[in-house]
Amino acid sequence: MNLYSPRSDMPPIQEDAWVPSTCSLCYGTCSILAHRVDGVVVKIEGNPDSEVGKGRLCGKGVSGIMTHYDPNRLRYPMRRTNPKKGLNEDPGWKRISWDEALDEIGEVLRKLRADDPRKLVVQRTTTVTACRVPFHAFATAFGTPNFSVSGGGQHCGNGAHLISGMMHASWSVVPDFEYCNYSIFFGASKGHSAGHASCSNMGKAADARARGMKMVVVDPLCNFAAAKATEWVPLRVGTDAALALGMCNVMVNELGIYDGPYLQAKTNAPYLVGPDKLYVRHPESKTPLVWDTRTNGARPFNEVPAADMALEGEFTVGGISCHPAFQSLREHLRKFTPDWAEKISGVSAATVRRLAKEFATEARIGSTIVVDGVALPYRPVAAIAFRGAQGHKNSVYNFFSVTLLNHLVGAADVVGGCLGFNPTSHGYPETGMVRYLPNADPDGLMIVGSWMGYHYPYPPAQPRLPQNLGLQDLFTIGMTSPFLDSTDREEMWEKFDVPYRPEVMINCGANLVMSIANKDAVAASLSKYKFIVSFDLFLTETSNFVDIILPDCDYLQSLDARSNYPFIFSLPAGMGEWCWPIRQPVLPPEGDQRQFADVLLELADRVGFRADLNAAYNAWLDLRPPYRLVGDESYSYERICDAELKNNFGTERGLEWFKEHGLIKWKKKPEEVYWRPFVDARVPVYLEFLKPIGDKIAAIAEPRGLKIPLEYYEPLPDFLPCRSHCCDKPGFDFYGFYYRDVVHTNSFTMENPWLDETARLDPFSYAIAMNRSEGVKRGFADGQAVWVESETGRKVKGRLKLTEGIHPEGLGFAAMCGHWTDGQPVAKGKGVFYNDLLELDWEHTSPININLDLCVKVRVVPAESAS
Amino acid sequence: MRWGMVIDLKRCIGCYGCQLACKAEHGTPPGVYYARVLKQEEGHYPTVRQLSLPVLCNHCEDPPCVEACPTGASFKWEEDGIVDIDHDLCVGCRSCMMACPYTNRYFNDQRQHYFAQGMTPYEEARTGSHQHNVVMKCNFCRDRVRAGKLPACVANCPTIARTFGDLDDPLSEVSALIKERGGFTLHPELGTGPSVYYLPP
Amino acid sequence: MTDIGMKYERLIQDLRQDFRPQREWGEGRGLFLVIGHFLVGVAAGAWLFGLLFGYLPGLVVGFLLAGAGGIAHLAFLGRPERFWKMARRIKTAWVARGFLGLTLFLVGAALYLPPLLLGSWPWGPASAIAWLGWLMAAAGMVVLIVYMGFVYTASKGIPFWNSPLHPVLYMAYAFRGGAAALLVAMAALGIPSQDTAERLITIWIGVTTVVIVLFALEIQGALTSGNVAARRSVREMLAGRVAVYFYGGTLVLGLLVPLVLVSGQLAPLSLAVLAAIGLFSAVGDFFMKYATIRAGVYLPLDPRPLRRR
Amino acid sequence: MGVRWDAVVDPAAVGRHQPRPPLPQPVIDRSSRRIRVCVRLFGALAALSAERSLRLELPAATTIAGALAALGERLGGTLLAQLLDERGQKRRHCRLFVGGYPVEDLRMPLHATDDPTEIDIILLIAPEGG
Repeated sequence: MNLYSPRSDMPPIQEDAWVPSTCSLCYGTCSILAHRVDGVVVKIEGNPDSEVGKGRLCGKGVSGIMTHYDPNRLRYPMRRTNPKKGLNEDPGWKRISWDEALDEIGEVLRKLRADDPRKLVVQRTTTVTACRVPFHAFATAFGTPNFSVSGGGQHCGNGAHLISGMMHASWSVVPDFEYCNYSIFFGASKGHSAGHASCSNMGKAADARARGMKMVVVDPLCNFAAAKATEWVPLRVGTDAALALGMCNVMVNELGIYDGPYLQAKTNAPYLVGPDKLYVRHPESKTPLVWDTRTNGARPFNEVPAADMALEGEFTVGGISCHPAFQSLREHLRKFTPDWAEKISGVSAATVRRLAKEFATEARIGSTIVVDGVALPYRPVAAIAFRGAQGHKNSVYNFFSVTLLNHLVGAADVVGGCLGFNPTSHGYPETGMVRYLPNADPDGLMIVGSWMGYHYPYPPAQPRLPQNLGLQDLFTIGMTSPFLDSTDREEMWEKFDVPYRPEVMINCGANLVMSIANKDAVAASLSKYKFIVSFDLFLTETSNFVDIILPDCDYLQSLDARSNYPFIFSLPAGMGEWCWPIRQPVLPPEGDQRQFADVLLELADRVGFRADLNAAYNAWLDLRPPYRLVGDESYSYERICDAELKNNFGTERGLEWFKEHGLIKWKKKPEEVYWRPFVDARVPVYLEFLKPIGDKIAAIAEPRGLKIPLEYYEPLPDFLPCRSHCCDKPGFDFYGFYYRDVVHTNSFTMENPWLDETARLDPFSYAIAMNRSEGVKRGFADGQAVWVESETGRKVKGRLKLTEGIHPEGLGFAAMCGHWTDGQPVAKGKGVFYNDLLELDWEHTSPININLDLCVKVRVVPAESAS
Repeated sequence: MRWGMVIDLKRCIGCYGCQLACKAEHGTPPGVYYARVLKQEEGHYPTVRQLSLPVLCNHCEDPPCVEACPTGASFKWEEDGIVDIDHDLCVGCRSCMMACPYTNRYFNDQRQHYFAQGMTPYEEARTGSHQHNVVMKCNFCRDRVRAGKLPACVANCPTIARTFGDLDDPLSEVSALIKERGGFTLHPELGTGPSVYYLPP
Repeated sequence: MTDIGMKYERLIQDLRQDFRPQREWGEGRGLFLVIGHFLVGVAAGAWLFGLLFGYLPGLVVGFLLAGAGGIAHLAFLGRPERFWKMARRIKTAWVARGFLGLTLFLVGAALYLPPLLLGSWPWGPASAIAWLGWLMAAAGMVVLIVYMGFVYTASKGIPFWNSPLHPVLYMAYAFRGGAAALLVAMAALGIPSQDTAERLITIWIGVTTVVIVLFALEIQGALTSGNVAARRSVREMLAGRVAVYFYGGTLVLGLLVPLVLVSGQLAPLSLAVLAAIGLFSAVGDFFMKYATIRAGVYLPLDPRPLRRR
Repeated sequence: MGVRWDAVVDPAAVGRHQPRPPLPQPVIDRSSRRIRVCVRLFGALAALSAERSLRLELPAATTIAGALAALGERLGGTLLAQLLDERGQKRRHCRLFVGGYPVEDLRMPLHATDDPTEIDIILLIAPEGG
């Protein structure tokens, strides 16, 4: 019997295709197969051929259909008719043609470029990785250094990516799921929720748990990773460094367990440091010196076999007394007693000791293992951190302290240890392209081989009187900056005589009003712009400040030749295969939708800097002859993608080949995955270079009245409290923090009705998590409507979820919800807008990596029960 | 031959991949989920455990829904043990909904769509073909299975927590998992003989 | 908000609950099922007592109520045009059996009654056809009185209904309803003999007592030996969503008022008072069934007890 | 047995070995043979300098550093400061292509492959996030 009788009015199927492409519901960009039947995408599945997602998708990935077919998508360019800009100002959108739009934008840009190209701010979302190169290239060619990444980017990376890059030559770190036996997650959900290579990692992490990998999760909230942990260790928000440093101390000073040979060969532990906390250098070559135990003398590190380098001892070189950096570290660690750690983090001293002992012994220092016929160091332990641990004012030391655990036992990019995402690639065998390796600077310290952009984690650029609006050329450790929108931005620019002000913004998809901090601060900065043009899929809260809205194509309608490149970003770490998938259009644009990449090319033509844009593409895509873009020829984006693919994979493998095959793969070698022993570069366990940078910044900033707290630039990590830790206002007894929900990406996915519905069915997604007994103590009930107030009087409203799974002092919020725009009717009014509690100024910014502090001390008061 | 599923609660992380892959596969109306993930909590701070429990039709050996159905619309396939609904026979009395101890049946009483503006092309293609005023539920993606594919929730699970196979075959992976890992079913006390087993977290 | 919108919101809220209430029976169009069950039950009872007392109007009332009940059932079905398919699974499904019972009853009554009521009719009151009709109606009546409780007992998803007492209770309802119906009928259409009314009221009091006892037992059973869901249902009934129907409808209207009337305190037992007793009693029964159905919640899906093994 | 980390290290095993250059000194060879160079500046650099495409005549065997020094003489220090850091090394976000091939080590001598030898210079943007 026919149970699923298709409706009789349905014509017979004409077309039935499975198109290989790439997801874009988050920046994980997993590979997909889109099932298109008679011009309608009826299903999206993972692409089993691909390493990225391995044929499986998260809830967001399979729900992309509903984002694509959302009738609220923008279909036509629109211009605002209401000149007044404000959070509650209706722009009075009027539909215009592309010609009108581009004429006006072109005119604005032409004038601006002639005047001062730096007045252009180029802004993009993190969600759509495909807009990275086109917008970078555009800004580069236009001639502005002012580029900003938001939609979470502001929040996730300044510490995590900096330290992961400095220590592991990659954007992020994961345990080597295939071999790791004991992992500690600090505020990270890798393999258990959203994020880089999320779907692949979910599978790998599950295998690891099934294999019996112990998983200790340090987190105020018992959700994603913690829910699967062998042990959940709740701690006070933002105190990860205290716990990690306590553990380091126990390992080094109580147990005396550390990997000497690793520290000698792969770190700056043996480098001699003087009383000034700086390296003792060779008088001529300026090379850092080590103490050679064989010749009993100080010699340049690169002239001494690692085994002969002293890690401890007091020496006198050229009249100054000095000792190996490791000795400083070891002495420095002594003050971080388990009891001290307990006082700060709330984790019992006994637990600190036990975790340290377990981690140190499980590391099996000195052991080796053979993988694919190659003998390699074997250290089956990993300590990883991510957004939770790093989203604070003390982001750098929090993250560094956690990473230090790995480096003390040599569990860094070796079998079973803490792995960067693909820091080393020997290249595609047939062409030798897509090849990169970390290398060393004159001090022997590691420089990443591949990076997202050119702000390398090490060595930091020398601070200068800032020319960039984000001040990253002064605070050179910082990457994404709050100072484009901060309440004190003008003050800062004046302090440093920044000779110009932002006037025009080109935005791609970022919803700045929601994704940075409190809406009023961001609104104030946006309303100062003379002209804002924005590529969007939907109207957002930010659209209220936009002059011209351009209807973008979504991922099912657009092209991207490098979905998962650089490999350090979203290609899964560990053994397996290299994989280069592309994204291709599965469906045509609707209405007047156009992909941003093509529009940017046309704009360059109109404004007259196509030659610069071609040169920029050549540089960003590393195109070699004969595939370089020539002169000011008007290439289509298709042509450029085709050039990149042929450039990397050979003439016969252009866009057409990739459209048919979807991706190309080749095997990873153990020397690539477990590269550490094969790359002659060291990493700093002693951050010597910070001090001079700090002094330099202070020398520039302090005469101009900006005090630089130099404790942030000390070579050795410490626990530095966040603002919230110093708040003693009575009644403010919760640490508000936010976490990334598994069904939501930044502020983007709440408009997807399937994801919204799933979030509504989830007990946490749209609620505020509070410890049950703390809630009951205060007379709160599950589901009760409350106001959450910051000490500065900012308020957000939401409903409580009383749970046993959260630290008594924590108050957990998921994702960036709480939309209020009519442009997204599904998302409107769902969940809580946590960011609105965040201050956006110097006081709440890390003075070293300009990371915004994402935790707030709050009080919770009942709200009249509004539905 | 009796199709069955084993869900490994140790592997499952509650990402909702199954719940939404299922929705995408069947185009179920708003609020209707053939496969769901329930979130539960046990213990007291700090020794607490968050559990994700994926649920779907249990395709019982002795299905109360089939017994309660007056028309035979709810029935069990002889050849593979899948409990299914013949929507042409269903009168919409909902006795099966009262009989199912696993709350996995829905009454589709009207044409529904997710967006206020009406049905999307996708919904026209998928949701549109559902009969109204009849009961709907999971059928182990029988069309996919007969085409040699795995059920959507199994094929998509990023943690590979779901295994699908023949419970009658003692050598099948599902049988082995149940035996080795102590697979259990929901509400065994009701004697329904579910074909969906769980492995302890 | 639109009706669909509200239904959707409620579904989402229900799916979030530990104890998901059943809504398909008793809410919206589901109300017709309660009405149908109620009418059919009363009908069967009325027919029974009509036969016992040889009281023709009782039979007529029974027939009419059953007809109305049938229509209510059709109004409840999602696909009424397919109603006849409900006869396909008599072997297993109580609903199918009930459908057969009702069909037998209606057809039988339709064969049996007309010759009794109308002078000239193709077949006479004593004809084989009438006799066959009597048999069918009687058989149908028995099925209708018996089956209804089993429909609920067989609903494994709603533990509160699974009590073995449920069928007995529903039979008692039928008798109480039948007695009530006859009391009303007599007031309207006249009594065959004085003692009929007295015997009826005695029966009514007896049955009512039985109902109260059975119901108390059922509640007590649910609270003691019942599972979490059953206990939750009792809470819904005594102090939750449906408490108002239970106290107001079942206890006050269905029990207190009639008892007061029976006691004769307010007024001497006249036919009118008897009719009032019957009406209130019937209303009470309706709310009793309504409350029981609405109080049904699904068994939670909770692996925790199992994992402890 | 425990692996000696430094024993395992064999940079040759992975080909490219990164030399640690001392600060590159501009070599300007005074010999007679000269090569013609066409330097093209893009993006911000173009905006900074009057001429965005200029021809230089340099002695043969001049290093890239030498060419840049010559460029500095012609266009002034401010522009050069955009390309080189205070230690005289190429800024990382400054991309430099000779004959279309990227150059990182400024000590590489200019070989007159094609005439004129084309040098493209562009400044990329440092910050990135996500």
